[in-house]
Amino acid sequence: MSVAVAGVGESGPALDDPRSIPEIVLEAVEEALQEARLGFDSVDAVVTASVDLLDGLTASNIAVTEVVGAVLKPETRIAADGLVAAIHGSCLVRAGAYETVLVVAHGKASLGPYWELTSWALDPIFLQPLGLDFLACAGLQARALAEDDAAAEQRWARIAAERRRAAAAHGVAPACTAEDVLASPAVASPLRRESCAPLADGATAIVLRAAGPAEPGVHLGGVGFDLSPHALGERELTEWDGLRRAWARALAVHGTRPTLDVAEPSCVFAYEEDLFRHALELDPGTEVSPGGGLFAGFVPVAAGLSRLAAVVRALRGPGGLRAGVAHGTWGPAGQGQAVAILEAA
Amino acid sequence: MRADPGTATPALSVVHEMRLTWRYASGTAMERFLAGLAERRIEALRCGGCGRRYLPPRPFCGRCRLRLSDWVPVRDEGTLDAWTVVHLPIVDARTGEPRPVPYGMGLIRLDGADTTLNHYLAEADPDRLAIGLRVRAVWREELRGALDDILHFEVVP
Amino acid sequence: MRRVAVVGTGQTRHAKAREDVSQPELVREAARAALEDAGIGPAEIDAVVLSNMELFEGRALPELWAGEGAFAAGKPCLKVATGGTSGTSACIAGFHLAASGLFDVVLVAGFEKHSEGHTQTGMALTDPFWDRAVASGAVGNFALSISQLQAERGITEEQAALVAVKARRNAARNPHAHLQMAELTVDEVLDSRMLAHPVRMLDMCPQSDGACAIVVASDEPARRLCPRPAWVRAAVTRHEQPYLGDVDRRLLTMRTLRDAARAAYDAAGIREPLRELDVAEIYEPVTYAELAWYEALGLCEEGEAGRLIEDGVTAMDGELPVNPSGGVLSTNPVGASGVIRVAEAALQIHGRGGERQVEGASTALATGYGVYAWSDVVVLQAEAA
Amino acid sequence: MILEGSVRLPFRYAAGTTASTFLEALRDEGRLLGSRCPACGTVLCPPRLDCRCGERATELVEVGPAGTLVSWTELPGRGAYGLVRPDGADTAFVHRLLDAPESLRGGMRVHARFAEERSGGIADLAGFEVAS
Repeated sequence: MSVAVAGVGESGPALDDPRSIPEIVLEAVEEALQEARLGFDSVDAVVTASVDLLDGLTASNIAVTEVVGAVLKPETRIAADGLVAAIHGSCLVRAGAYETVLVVAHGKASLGPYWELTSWALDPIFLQPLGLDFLACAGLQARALAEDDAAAEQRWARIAAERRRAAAAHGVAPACTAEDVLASPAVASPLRRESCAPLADGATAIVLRAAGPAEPGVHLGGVGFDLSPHALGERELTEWDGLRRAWARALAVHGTRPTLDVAEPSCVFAYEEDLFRHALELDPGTEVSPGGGLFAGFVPVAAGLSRLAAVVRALRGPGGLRAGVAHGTWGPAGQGQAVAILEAA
Repeated sequence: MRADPGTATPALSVVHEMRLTWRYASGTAMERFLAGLAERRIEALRCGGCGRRYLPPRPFCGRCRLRLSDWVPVRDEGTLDAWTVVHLPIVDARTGEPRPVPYGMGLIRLDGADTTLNHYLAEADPDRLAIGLRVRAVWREELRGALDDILHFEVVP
Repeated sequence: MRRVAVVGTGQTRHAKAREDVSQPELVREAARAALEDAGIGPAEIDAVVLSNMELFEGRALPELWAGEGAFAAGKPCLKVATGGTSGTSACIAGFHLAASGLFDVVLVAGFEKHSEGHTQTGMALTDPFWDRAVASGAVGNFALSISQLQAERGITEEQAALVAVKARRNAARNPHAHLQMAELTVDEVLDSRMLAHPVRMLDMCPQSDGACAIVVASDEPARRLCPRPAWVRAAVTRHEQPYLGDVDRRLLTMRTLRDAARAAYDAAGIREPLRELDVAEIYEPVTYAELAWYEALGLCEEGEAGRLIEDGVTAMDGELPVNPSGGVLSTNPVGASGVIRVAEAALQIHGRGGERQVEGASTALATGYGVYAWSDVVVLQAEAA
Repeated sequence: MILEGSVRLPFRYAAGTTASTFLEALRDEGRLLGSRCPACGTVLCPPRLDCRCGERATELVEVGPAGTLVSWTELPGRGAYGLVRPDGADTAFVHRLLDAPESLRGGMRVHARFAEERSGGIADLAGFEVAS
């Protein structure tokens, strides 16, 4: 038995979307169901992803229960990156518990001071009192990489500029050059303003269905996720070890190592692409973030699920692509990692 | 030197005060509802499927899984559907202050709505409260377009 | 769903404040106990599911810091949170992970440290346009619904007090329980402080610091690890509309619990729950709720719940002992409370209940409840399907 | 419409016995402690009750006050942070760096500076400065 992605829907990414969370989510859900040619009644279970403190709401899935069609149905609410919700959704199907599962993630960076809020995710005894947040942690990780690699900052600037150029048409930020990136102010040295993906609002929904292995469409194959130790000092900072472990699990589940035509990493910072390529031992032939990835707009929590949607669209496109990989991450300096292989059948 | 949990040494703790502000979007349905309150007008959204008239108005009926757009007027008078008299007050997250006790609370089914509104009651004597009592809104003098434009509900004599 | 079973359980000492341990250390205490009970080491865990209500402790993504307590470092870990059902939903998520074929052994751990937050913080961030200006709080919400239960079912304060007495006396035989009151009387309950009419202090659950963990295993490892696995025969979740005033969010009707129970009994082949269940661990945050749940769970006809408690049907020596552990009324670390329900139900089937063991229990019910909006129902059995 | 909604909520986090012992040594004696795991020998700083390998790491040993800078970053208006591995410890931890960022580079030797007034928190260690 296999798990097919029957539909994807997306709202955003948008800068400062004036709509409420249910309004944004409903748009994504309706699009995903429409694409899957399914009504709400065909959905057996729902998996949602949201984080209370980012939404400023207790049990923030309450806000979306109606618009995801979960009333009087099973809903699992995962507080992590949306790709983990998709992986959990695929487990519901693999377990034989449900045939059709809707997975929905939303994020609204315009709601609150995102980076400040992330300080509330850090160890309150040893890290939070120092005023640290995920941005500072990313700076420490990037510096550790740049310390042994004189060309790193130039390379990251080129990556950021390339992603921004690809995203300019549909993203929330204009294109810029590598020189612009290097000239932009440091936000957490060596990270510069323009080498970071712009924060945005949005939602992504996908429909997963039990399918025969040869059934035409895009299938969600091997999946893996992982949580590293919390303290940066207890990790190999210049690696995404957690992604390496998650990827090994995904390959084990998948059975074979597919030739990847496209990769959609959740890179909020240009330097993370180095870590991503390294952890997956990515072939140079794999196209990375053809649409600019998160540089079109980084929607917290929904980011990983939006990457999955991007891979599905690429595999369905006219290019005849066969396989791709979607990636999600959450926590300081990539503490949480998730990865999923998608294949066109 | 050893450290074991449960030993007599009092453990230390770290204090953090959360002072955060979020910019919440109302959505168009709630925006219209709140604008109505500023003019002492209450409106509900009616579902074309089940016919339920929803308060608060929302974009979507979770039961019928249909979008909502049919506005219906609701009176500021209704029936007490449930009640209590609170002695342990909730702390208002906006101010950090508790409300003076005791105070009455009710679920009020306003005439013209099918869901109930939770709100304060002017009456705080348990012996004078009962399900089925008729109650009406007591409005603030200067309306601001928020749910506390209604100060509380009083029992209709 | 493929076969999965609970093969080990562990919990902390629950108390008003566990200042001797940090959050990860508290979780570790329960996780270690669960692994010891299952007879496995951390290396044998394939995935971890965590349950915790973020805003009770003011943490975003609490698994990042506290997950290491559950041996999650270097493993797949996800966090589930839906109010009171967080723990049961995390267990159900763990069942699904183990049934997916991707993971053989899954550790589910729930925790809460209420002492680290403000009493009402968890409830403070409700809908800013609707509830926040006129919030009634957890106790107030229960009290409102209870006024309907009293009016329509004739439930009395004395009947509710009997639930409080049963819970705290049972808790006295549970070494982990927070409130242990072996001598509690109905009069003491009725004399306790009024919180929100008619709910008194001793009608309500406490706020506890504590953690609980279970080890879930798929078919083969379950048989290998446990002489008497608690097989999952049904695991059902139902969610509701979002607002307190929405139609079926009432103790009286509690549509989600009724629906979930019916679906669970169907899956487990149970026709007469009162007769066929040997023990139940239900999520009763307030005495009156337990009486309402008797009806919603089909243990009695409508209007008969008061008689059930008066006749001792749900007492330790009754036909269906309900909450031998002392229930949520005696121990309530919210993120753990649902895990405790499943753990206690499994413990009964494992036959490791000590002084609170129901002799020969082979079919056990566990439920989760959250703000009238969410219900979970789990049926565990000594026999695999 | 957009509504600005604020909260003011207090939280108090228990450090637990192990971290408290570390913080007390920091406050009362100006010393840095780590915990040594009896099974795998790893010395963790700050100390933790439970080692990564699953064993209890209850033996406390003194580490630092000198150490090695592993990485660092500077945030505008917020100063510099460094990841420092104290001598005698196998792990590094993040704290403030007290020197100008221009002078910093990975691998350099740094030294703990303790706060003049100490109250039992991680800020009792004022940060690290470049060793002279």
